[in-house]
Amino acid sequence: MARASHLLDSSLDSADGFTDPHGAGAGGPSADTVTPGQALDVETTYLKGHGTFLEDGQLLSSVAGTVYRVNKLVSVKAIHARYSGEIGDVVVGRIMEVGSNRWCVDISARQSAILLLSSVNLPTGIHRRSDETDEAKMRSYFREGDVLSCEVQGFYQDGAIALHTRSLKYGKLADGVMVAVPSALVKRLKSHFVVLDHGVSMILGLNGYVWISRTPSAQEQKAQAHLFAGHHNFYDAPGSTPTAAPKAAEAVAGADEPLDPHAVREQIVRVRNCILGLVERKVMLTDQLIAAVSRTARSLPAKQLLDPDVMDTVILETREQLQQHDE
Amino acid sequence: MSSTAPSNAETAFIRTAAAQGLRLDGRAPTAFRPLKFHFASTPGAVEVHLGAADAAAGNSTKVQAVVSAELGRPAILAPNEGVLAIALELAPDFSAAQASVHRNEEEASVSRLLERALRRSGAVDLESLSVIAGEVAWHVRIDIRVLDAGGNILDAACVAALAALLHFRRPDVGVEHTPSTDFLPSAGAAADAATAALAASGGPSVRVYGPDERPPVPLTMHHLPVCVTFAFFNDGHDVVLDPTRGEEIAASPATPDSMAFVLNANGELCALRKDGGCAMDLKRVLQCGRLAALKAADLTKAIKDAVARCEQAMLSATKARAAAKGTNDASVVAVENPVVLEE
Amino acid sequence: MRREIVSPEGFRQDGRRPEELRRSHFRTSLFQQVDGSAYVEQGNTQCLVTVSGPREPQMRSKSLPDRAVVTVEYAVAPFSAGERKGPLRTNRAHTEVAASLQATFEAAIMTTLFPRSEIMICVQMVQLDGSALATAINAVSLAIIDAGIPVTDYVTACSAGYIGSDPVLDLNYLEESAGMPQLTLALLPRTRKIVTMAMEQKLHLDHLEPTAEMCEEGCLQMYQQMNAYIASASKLATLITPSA
Amino acid sequence: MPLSTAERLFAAEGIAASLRIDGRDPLDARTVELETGVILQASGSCRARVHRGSQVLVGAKVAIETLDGASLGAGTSTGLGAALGQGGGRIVCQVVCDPSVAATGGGRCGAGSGRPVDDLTGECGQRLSELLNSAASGIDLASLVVIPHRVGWTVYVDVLVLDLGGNLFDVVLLATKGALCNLRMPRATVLSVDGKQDYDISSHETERLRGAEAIPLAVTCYRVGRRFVIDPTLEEEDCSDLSLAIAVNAAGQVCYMSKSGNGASHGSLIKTMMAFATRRVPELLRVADHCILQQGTRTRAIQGFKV
Repeated sequence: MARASHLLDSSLDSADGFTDPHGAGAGGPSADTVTPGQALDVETTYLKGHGTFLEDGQLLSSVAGTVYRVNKLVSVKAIHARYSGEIGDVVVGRIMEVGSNRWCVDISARQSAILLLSSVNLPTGIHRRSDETDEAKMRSYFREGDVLSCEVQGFYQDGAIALHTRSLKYGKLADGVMVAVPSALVKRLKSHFVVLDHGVSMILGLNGYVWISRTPSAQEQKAQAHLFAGHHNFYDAPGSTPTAAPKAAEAVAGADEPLDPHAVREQIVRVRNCILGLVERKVMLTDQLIAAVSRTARSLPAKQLLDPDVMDTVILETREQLQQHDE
Repeated sequence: MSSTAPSNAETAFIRTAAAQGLRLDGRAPTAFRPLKFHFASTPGAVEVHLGAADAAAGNSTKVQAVVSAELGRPAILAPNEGVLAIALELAPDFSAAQASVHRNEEEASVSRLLERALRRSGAVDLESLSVIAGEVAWHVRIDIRVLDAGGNILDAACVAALAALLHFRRPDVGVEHTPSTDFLPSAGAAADAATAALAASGGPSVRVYGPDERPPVPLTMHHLPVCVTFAFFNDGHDVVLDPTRGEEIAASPATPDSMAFVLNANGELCALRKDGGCAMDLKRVLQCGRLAALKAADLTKAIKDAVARCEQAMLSATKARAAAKGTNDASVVAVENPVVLEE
Repeated sequence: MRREIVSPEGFRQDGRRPEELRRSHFRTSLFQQVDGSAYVEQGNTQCLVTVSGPREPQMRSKSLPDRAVVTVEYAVAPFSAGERKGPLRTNRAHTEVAASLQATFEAAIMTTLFPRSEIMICVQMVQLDGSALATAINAVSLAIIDAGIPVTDYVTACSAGYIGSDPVLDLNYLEESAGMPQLTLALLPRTRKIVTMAMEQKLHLDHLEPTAEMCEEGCLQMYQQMNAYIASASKLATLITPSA
Repeated sequence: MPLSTAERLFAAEGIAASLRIDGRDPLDARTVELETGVILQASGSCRARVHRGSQVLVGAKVAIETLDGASLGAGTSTGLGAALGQGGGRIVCQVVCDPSVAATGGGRCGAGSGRPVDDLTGECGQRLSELLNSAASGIDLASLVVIPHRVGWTVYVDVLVLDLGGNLFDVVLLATKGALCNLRMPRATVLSVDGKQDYDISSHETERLRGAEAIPLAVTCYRVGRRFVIDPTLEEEDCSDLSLAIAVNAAGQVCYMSKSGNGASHGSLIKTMMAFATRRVPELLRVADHCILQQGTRTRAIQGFKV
């Protein structure tokens, strides 16, 4: 890590240059890093957010991390803090337990999240009441270990997160690899379904689980939408990968040509190694940054990115490119 | 309150009362409950009753301590010393409201501190318990049974253990260097493997004298370390001494909020326990320490007085028995010495 | 043949002054699989701590409806001390340290923010050279902060002994085994309030104050060092310099 | 955490296509950092850290033990008689997990569907002990005898697994070799007192463990599908149904082999694995020895766990 520190600019005097600071709901990291017990600079009126507490009328930080200010809300985010969740967040989760009418899903939160049978789209139509047959077949929809994309629907009283997959874009994930990164290093974006170059897509779960996979072809997309409309059992269909948002898929559909599966796989690996490399250097992840770094890395064999020195060079090069681009 | 845990309303009441310097049993915040000793006729057995008057409210603590000794091999690491063992047991019906997990934790935490107070502080002179260096030594065992858990088990157990140790008499022993042919264990405790083996090997043999041959001897005590426990309410703002069960629960909404000092009459601190709970200034800790020292002196005096009075009573009882021996009166005289510790 | 703890010139055997701490090193975020981890070296005492959670409790029956459960495992490596000790499953001394650590950190962690979850702290003493409890507390403190678990303050700890008529700070193994009284104190440095105190051997009540005051100073010094480390370790990196 | 069928499939396909999840070829290993002399209290120590993988700390201690039961060092004397009877000292190995490793995934290694951690460490300790106490280990076990049939040195090798990231045995053996090369034991001299043999332990003179530099290293081959990989990640280990640990010395001789897993295999695959291991390990030994010997002179641990 020490090696990287001279290379990367650790000062946080401004929002990083990759996203629009006024982007949807995104509070850019503001000036400072604070440590537990440190008093926070606040104006006369403020809202107390995560990672802060009040003592004798003073707002103090309870964690070591970066201060975020969104309007009046002041919060501090630590790099390794567990995912706390907000309604509407896109997350990637893993089924830990199959219950009688619910799945327990690991989304790196402080408790297992709950996905109710009534919160998933059942085969043969979107608006259908679940019945006993569905309960009996729960394991055929999602079984232990399965990775899925879903959305935060709400919270239970004890703080557990409720999830739902009631949208075409959510569901079981296949044909790819999952990377777990600290949730605090995933920046809130307009869309967390990202289509990268060279046939690779990624779901940048706000909980820090990232799913990297092959972008399904336009045909596959269509076939899937078709399935979903209810002729077959969607969940048992082979290659059912609702990985990217339909809109995004349409965007690439035009340029869609059959790609060499080996090349796609290598690009998936590159993206994976780039994400790990960035996270190890405590860099905040955005879709554009990952895209830029993996583009720079494209000239290298994927395994070379395991070498920290190579990774440093790649990041440095990307930085120069981005700076030039800025000017 | 004896079998059920106090309700939230009750604990809240205890806390608000404490804020005004009041306690449910009318004590001052820095007062101990009345302390009573009941000595059994056998030496080394004592029952200590803390707050007997308030038993109906479930706020009395009753602890029994029994000291016994037998001959055995000394520990390898300390060949010239005897062995002191402490065993604590909470009676099975102890505070039925408490979950068994909690009970194990409490048992462990109390026995850990007793260990520090009585063993590691060197209260009992272990060297004097050695009979033949490296071969035979007395194994002294203190069995402590909590019969009634009405709060502050620790202090009560410590007092009971000390009183029992002072009250205890072990048989006198003699070492005979010639192989004894008439090896006769005269006390039950002596019929043990170590001495037998030793006698068989032709080494020096140990002779245990019966109470009629030589008077039993007391243990040599270096000092009397007594324990004084404080409980804190309202984030350390209010403090009480010798908390009752209800107060203990009120003081520990989440984690036990108490502090214990183990001190002797010389003002030496032998152990100190403050694990978590409310955070407090050093000044506060020192204040508590000074108060604990005062209380420790009182407690030590109470223990000594009680033992002394009991011994006197025993002496006169023995005399009386000797006088009445002809009539073969086997009735045992149980002495009850209520000693009330003044505030 | 007992050598002097403090020489007439005012130096200890390892060359320190009585009020001097040993040199310490800190590292955090050592492992991927846990939420937080820390390695603390104080002199030759080395301690490794990992923190998992707040997470779904492994035993659901142990969860509490109003706050997180803190569990502490304390282990000592077989090669950590002069004499090799086989791993003991249940060691009373270890249970005592674990209980003390648990109570200490329950007081500092804002457990009520995480009902029905569990925070598991695993302490591994890699090498023992005195002041083990204090080192463990400092390491747990860093690991908890590394895990991003909200606390009201750091908990920093330090030990001090009392010899002759003066206290000495941060005892090493040699000094510890000389049989002098030793006080370990865990402090919330911001408010200078004491969370945990533990003592070995007899100490006269009159000497408690100077010894505890020295401990307090030591804790504050530890805080300075730990806080400086955390401040630098928790900075995020940016890839681009501000475009003016 | 259990793996999904899709992830297993993706990993297995990658191996079949010679492109693993992290980009390595099936026969590529990750880089390892070695650091010797990290524990002052131990007679020899070594830490090995695999890049994004397992991390182990090995401490070796020696104790002189006498056959009549009263041993100077701590620990049991079981097996000492047997060892001395065969004219050698003995090496006692134990592999334990840091409680945090044991606690993740409900006591199973990494992937919840994997083996119980205790099982894995037990197997690892067993293999280590069998290998080191055999003549093939290269260690001069006879040099551990102080008075024949009566007094001998016991070397205790304690392995602490700090992080589990696959391929445990290879890493453990590497770190153990590091620790044993780093080992300094006090010199024991035999005296004759009144015709009886006695010994004296020097307080300042030390000697190395003879033959430590000859200890072989292992390459464990894991079968996935129709191919095999080395140095797997936990996920890949989970996809494998058969593994063969092959320890080879500098001369390219196979010193120890141990198979685990439920699968059965034809001899041809085993032969390929062995041919690979006998080719790879001597190379590996050259690099490792260089690394270990270079650091061998270091006596003070500097920042034991640098990132």
